[in-house]
Amino acid sequence: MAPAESTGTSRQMSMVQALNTGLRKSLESDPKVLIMGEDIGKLGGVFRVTDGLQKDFGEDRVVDTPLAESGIVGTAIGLALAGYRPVVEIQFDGFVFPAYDQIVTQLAKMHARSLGYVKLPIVIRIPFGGGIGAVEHHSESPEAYFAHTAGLRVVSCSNPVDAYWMIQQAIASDDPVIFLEPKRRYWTKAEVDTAATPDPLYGSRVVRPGGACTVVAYGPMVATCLEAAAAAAEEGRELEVIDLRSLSPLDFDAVEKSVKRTGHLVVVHEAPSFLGIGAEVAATITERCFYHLEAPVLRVGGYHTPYPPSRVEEDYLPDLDRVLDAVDRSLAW
Amino acid sequence: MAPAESTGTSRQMSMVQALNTGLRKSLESDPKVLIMGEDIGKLGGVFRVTDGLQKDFGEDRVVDTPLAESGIVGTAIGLALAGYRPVVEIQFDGFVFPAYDQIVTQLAKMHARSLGYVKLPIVIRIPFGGGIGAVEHHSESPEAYFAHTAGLRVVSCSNPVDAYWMIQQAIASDDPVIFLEPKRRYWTKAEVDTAATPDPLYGSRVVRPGGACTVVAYGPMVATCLEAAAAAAEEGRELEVIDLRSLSPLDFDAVEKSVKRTGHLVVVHEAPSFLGIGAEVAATITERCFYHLEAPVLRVGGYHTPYPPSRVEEDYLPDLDRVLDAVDRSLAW
Amino acid sequence: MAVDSTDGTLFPPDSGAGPELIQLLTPEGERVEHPDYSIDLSDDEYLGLYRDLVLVRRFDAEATALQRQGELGLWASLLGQEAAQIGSGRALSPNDYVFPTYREHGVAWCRGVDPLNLLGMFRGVNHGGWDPRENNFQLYTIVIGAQTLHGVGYAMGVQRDGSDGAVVTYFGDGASSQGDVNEAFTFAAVFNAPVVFFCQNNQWAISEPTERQMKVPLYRRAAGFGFPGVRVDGNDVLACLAVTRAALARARRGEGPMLIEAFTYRMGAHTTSDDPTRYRSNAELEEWRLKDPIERLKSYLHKQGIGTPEFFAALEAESEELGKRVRNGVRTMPDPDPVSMFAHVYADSHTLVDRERAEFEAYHASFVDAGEDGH
Amino acid sequence: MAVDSTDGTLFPPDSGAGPELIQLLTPEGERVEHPDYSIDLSDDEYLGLYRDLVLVRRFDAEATALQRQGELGLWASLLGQEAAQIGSGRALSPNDYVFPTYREHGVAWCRGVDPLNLLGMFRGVNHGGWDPRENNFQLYTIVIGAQTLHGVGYAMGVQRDGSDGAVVTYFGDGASSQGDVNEAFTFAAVFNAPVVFFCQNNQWAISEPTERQMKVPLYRRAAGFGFPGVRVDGNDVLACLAVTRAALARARRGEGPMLIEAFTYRMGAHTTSDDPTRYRSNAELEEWRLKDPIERLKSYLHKQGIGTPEFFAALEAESEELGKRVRNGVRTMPDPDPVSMFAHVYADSHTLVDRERAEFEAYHASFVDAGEDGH
Ligand SMILES: Cc1ncc(C[n+]2csc(CCOP(=O)(O)OP(=O)(O)O)c2C)c(N)n1
Ligand SMILES: Cc1ncc(C[n+]2csc(CCOP(=O)(O)OP(=O)(O)O)c2C)c(N)n1
Ligand SMILES: [Mg+2]
Ligand SMILES: [Mg+2]
Repeated sequence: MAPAESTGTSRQMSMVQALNTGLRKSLESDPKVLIMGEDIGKLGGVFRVTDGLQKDFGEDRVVDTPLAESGIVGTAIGLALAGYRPVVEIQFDGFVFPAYDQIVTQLAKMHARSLGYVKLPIVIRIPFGGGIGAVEHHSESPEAYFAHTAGLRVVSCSNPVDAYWMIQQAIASDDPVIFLEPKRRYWTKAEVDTAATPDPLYGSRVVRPGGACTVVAYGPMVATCLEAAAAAAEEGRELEVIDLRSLSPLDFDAVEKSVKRTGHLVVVHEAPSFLGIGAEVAATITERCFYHLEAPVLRVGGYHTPYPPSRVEEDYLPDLDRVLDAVDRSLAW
Repeated sequence: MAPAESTGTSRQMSMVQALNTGLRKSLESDPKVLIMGEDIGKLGGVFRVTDGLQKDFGEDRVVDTPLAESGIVGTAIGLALAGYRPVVEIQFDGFVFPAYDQIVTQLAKMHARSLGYVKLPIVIRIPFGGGIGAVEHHSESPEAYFAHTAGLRVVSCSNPVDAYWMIQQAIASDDPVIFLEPKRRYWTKAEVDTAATPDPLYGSRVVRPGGACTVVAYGPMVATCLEAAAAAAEEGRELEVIDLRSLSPLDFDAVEKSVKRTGHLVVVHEAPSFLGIGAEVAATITERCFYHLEAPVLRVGGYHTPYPPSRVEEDYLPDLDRVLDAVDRSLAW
Repeated sequence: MAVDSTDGTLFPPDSGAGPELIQLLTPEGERVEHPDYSIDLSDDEYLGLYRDLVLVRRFDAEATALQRQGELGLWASLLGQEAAQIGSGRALSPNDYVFPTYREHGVAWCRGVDPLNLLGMFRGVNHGGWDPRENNFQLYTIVIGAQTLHGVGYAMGVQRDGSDGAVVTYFGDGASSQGDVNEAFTFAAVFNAPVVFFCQNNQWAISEPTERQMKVPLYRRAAGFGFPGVRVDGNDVLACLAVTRAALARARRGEGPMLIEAFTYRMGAHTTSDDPTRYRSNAELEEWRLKDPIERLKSYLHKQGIGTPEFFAALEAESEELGKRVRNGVRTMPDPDPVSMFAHVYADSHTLVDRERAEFEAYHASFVDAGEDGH
Repeated sequence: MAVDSTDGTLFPPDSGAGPELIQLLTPEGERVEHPDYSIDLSDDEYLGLYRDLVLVRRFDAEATALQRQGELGLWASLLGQEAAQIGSGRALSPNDYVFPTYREHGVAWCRGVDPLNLLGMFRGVNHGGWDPRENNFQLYTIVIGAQTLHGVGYAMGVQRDGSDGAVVTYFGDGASSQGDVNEAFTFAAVFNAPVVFFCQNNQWAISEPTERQMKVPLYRRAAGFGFPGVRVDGNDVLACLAVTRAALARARRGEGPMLIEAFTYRMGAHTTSDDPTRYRSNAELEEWRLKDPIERLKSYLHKQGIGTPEFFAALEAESEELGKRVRNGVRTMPDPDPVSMFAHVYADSHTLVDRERAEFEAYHASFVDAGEDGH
């Protein structure tokens, strides 16, 4: 996307504001769009992503639901069958699991089950990831559980511009979309041009070009990798940072192209490495770039532990140093 | 394990009988062991794995529960807190998801949450996988969802001998264990020597040695890979087949050792390839054997689709031909 | 002694024979009146219900036979539950929407769903695969209770549309234990959704009797969620019709949800894979045989002189015809093209599925090229 | 107009002021009698309850202050709910077992849990981390409703042990919508488990009023599952004590579960992260302030002349002391060693965790070697 200029259609927005503006636009442009969740009405959601929407669109379109995630997703499915396009907010990553059965056995499978007769254009928004000093269940990265599930699409925005466009694209999608919002980046600001032409929802983006090593991330870790790339640049190493943006489908072609140039790949995410997205990227890219890779694909991720207490989360989360350490190891292989 | 001889302690058993005998032994040797699930009492479970146990151990120890999987796992957790060792039967793979929240947020995390004060020695038995001509939700392979979850152990038996020992070892484990039973192999028979010394629960086993290519599988696919190895042997190619047995932890050391000899690795499972166990095996083994691998690790797995209708399941499931095709591709790389 | 009887009194099995049981036609075929639910049918309507019951039972028997012949992988028989399904199903208007379990063949019949459509999933050629909007009849749902939430959500949509439709969502006695069903009760109550919860309490959830699922009769649960619940004789097609009509009218008037517990019995096995002799007695079966839903209506018709010999003969022939059509239809039902498993995973294209499909096709083509079969 | 009022009548908010409300002490501090629940306490017992209420409120205020000072990451205040927690908590015998949410600081107090233990998770040094068996007080559970099933399971264990313990599991009005809570009702009823479901209906689930969770008062839900439910004035410590005692005695007699809805009010924010001014009125708060649980007991004590000035002075000092101890305890609470995150993932060794821990240690050692800090 061309960099937004501060014009009449362009303004500084935090990711929260960008999502709010995007949701508002979807509500305006399609009367079938509904928002459902816990505390999304008067409160505007615990992160205020839906702030003001109930006031403007009414209680029928911005629905505070009973405290029951399976019920929320299950009734959203029914509403979709009735022609609506529900956008569900799950309050925190760790609270999506009561809805897991409805998501995996119903939402994901209905289109195939019905041989395509039934479409379920439902978006499930989940603030995910750590780094905000929260208590248990408020900092998790459950993306692999969803990406492994056929029938779901899984995307994650890393910045306000993408947040603004991707939420609207997800709502417009006829497939169910798990929409992961990196909560620690909610307050990051950027210039959002609401008149720009967005990139396609399911493609990755090279957010920093470079030739020494490819670094792949998504959501909260994109900023971390960009910092790492800036630090590496000071030492004369140009990292190519790719923001995956979509985890299902995953844009392997772009990663392959980059790795065939750099010969090195590091994948970074907060989720535990074991069976995380990085495992799949490593497996597929190694298959595609076997003779190009000068080192095995290295992964920087969370550990095989529950997300730890916040006082040690900095030691759990991948950071600039761990990314650079992996890059160093790759280049020195 | 030394091959069992048909002695006084040894007899032919199907996997169902082996599991039944193992459960019986655990019930006998520890009064705290309980079995809970749907239709496990008078009916003996839909696969008869618990046949006769309620009659012999009573309704307090072999408990037909209400039809609610979250309730089953949730009350099992309470029973474990009270000092019991519940063995939970989930009727079919596709019906574990209502319990997913209790499994992921409670069962898996309680030990860490309590800094080790609380142990939850709970086994969740799940008949899994396809190949029996069943309707939807009765043929799935959900192992990656569990193996990605820290705090759970995940194992799968591939034959009656392992079934007999592994179920008892799992029950004896102080950690929660997801115990995956390959339902299409339930009726396979083997000689089980109940006086033998079992292999450790969390190690893999080379079930057929060979030097040309390593083939890794678990559960239902072990038999398929052994057939493939037999066919390959006729063509003069000796495949080394490893039965992983445990998926969390995963015995990478053994796979690494084998691959360092063969230079080739094929991983086979029924679950979808994308983010399946094969992805993790490929990623880790490539990292460990980067200079030994003569081809990328190849995966033979299910597709990124819901498990298909039974009339086409043979086309979905990995079979001898697909395994050999992958071996050929690896050797020809 | 089981632990669940530590109070010394195992709560007794629920006989269903309380004054709360709404009945309009006794097992002996006598019409009785009920203060709250009355019904006035023409002879043709009586005959129409009878025809439905007979044809649905015939269809069901045919499917059971086809399973035994290996034409179906599985069948879930509705034997014994015909009245609950036809009674409730005939209460529906075209605009209403049904959310069934896997056993609602009688309701499907009332909605005009081609019986052959129902058999696809039991044969293993699809997982349902009909268009639910065609007859406002959602796909069968196997995961117990999940559909009740879909029904409530659909009803919330109907509210928003301001349409005059209502929803009936079916479930079993076993399903009542699932969290989803109780969440559905909460959502329906809180949003005052136009939905009727229709539970066929057929006394068994596979091998578990209702005492494993509830301590008191299910219909009473509704009151605790803030809407009415009633128990109807589920083998009485007239009572099922009357009560469901009333519940739907109530929903349409904006008065919110209602729970109907149809007290009935699963005369057959849970499915053709089940062996009920392991867990229930013949005596129980015999007792329920006396309450057969078809016999009682037949006896009423005879006593009232409703229906000509020609009608019954024609029905017999129609029944045969249906059997034949189902038999032939199943036997000639084509297997799906294997590659079709990739066709509907997503509504729009998905690069991973596209790639796997291409690999699948190339792989299979390689066998064709080589002149041999992959399997 | 909201869709949930299509019947024209948005069901009115539940004022709680029905005859079903069990009360033994009015907001004005008058002792009243109740036909089913009576209580006879010595002066010392009255003073003991008063002391509990005061100290727990003090502890809570201290924690709120510590959060504001940045010493805690979060705090979930029990302000306003002291009577519900102390009343029910003081009804417990040592053998009984408690399954709390994240707000049961008063119950923890009654169980003898060190208040500092409760603060670890809110400071972010652990996720709980006390030994539940020490005081028969399970770890706080954050996932709404999950603990109710654990409580029922524990009670099933008690049954099997033949011990005289019973279980109290706490939950909120919001939690009542969760499938798990309703499954817990079913399991408890079917297995006749010795468990008391204690719901603190504090009128709010974060920003959602109880009308979003239920159409009729919660206590009525129990009947539909086959066990008794009662509503008690949750700001009346005497009534909470009497009713919980009765429920526990019932459970111990093998008569099965009971639901207690304690009608109370969350006077503070949901947690320190919350801003209740966005969704509720000051008027409502003022109304509830008149029903304060401590004021009414104080007024009763004064009227009855129970408690010497020395007692109240000593309590004031004890309260100060507690505040100081909590303050100091929190401020000196050490951060965990980062490597401890690997320590308790499993009870036995797990090769993946072992390997990752070793890598973690080697990585951090490399910074030490290089004389710099990894972060
Ligand atoms: C979530 C879930 N768990 C288990 C099953 C397996 N199962 C299929 S039918 C059935 C019993 C259902 O009983 P009920 O609700 O009474 O309906 P009925 O079969 O009697 O019509 C069970 C346990 C399932 N389909 N879904
Ligand atoms: C499954 C789940 N969903 C959402 C949340 C987020 N959350 C924490 S407390 C709360 C409200 C709980 O209300 P209630 O049950 O009335 O208890 P209270 O906080 O009023 O004591 C919510 C929605 C959660 N903890 N767990
Ligand atoms: Mg039933
Ligand atoms: Mg509350």
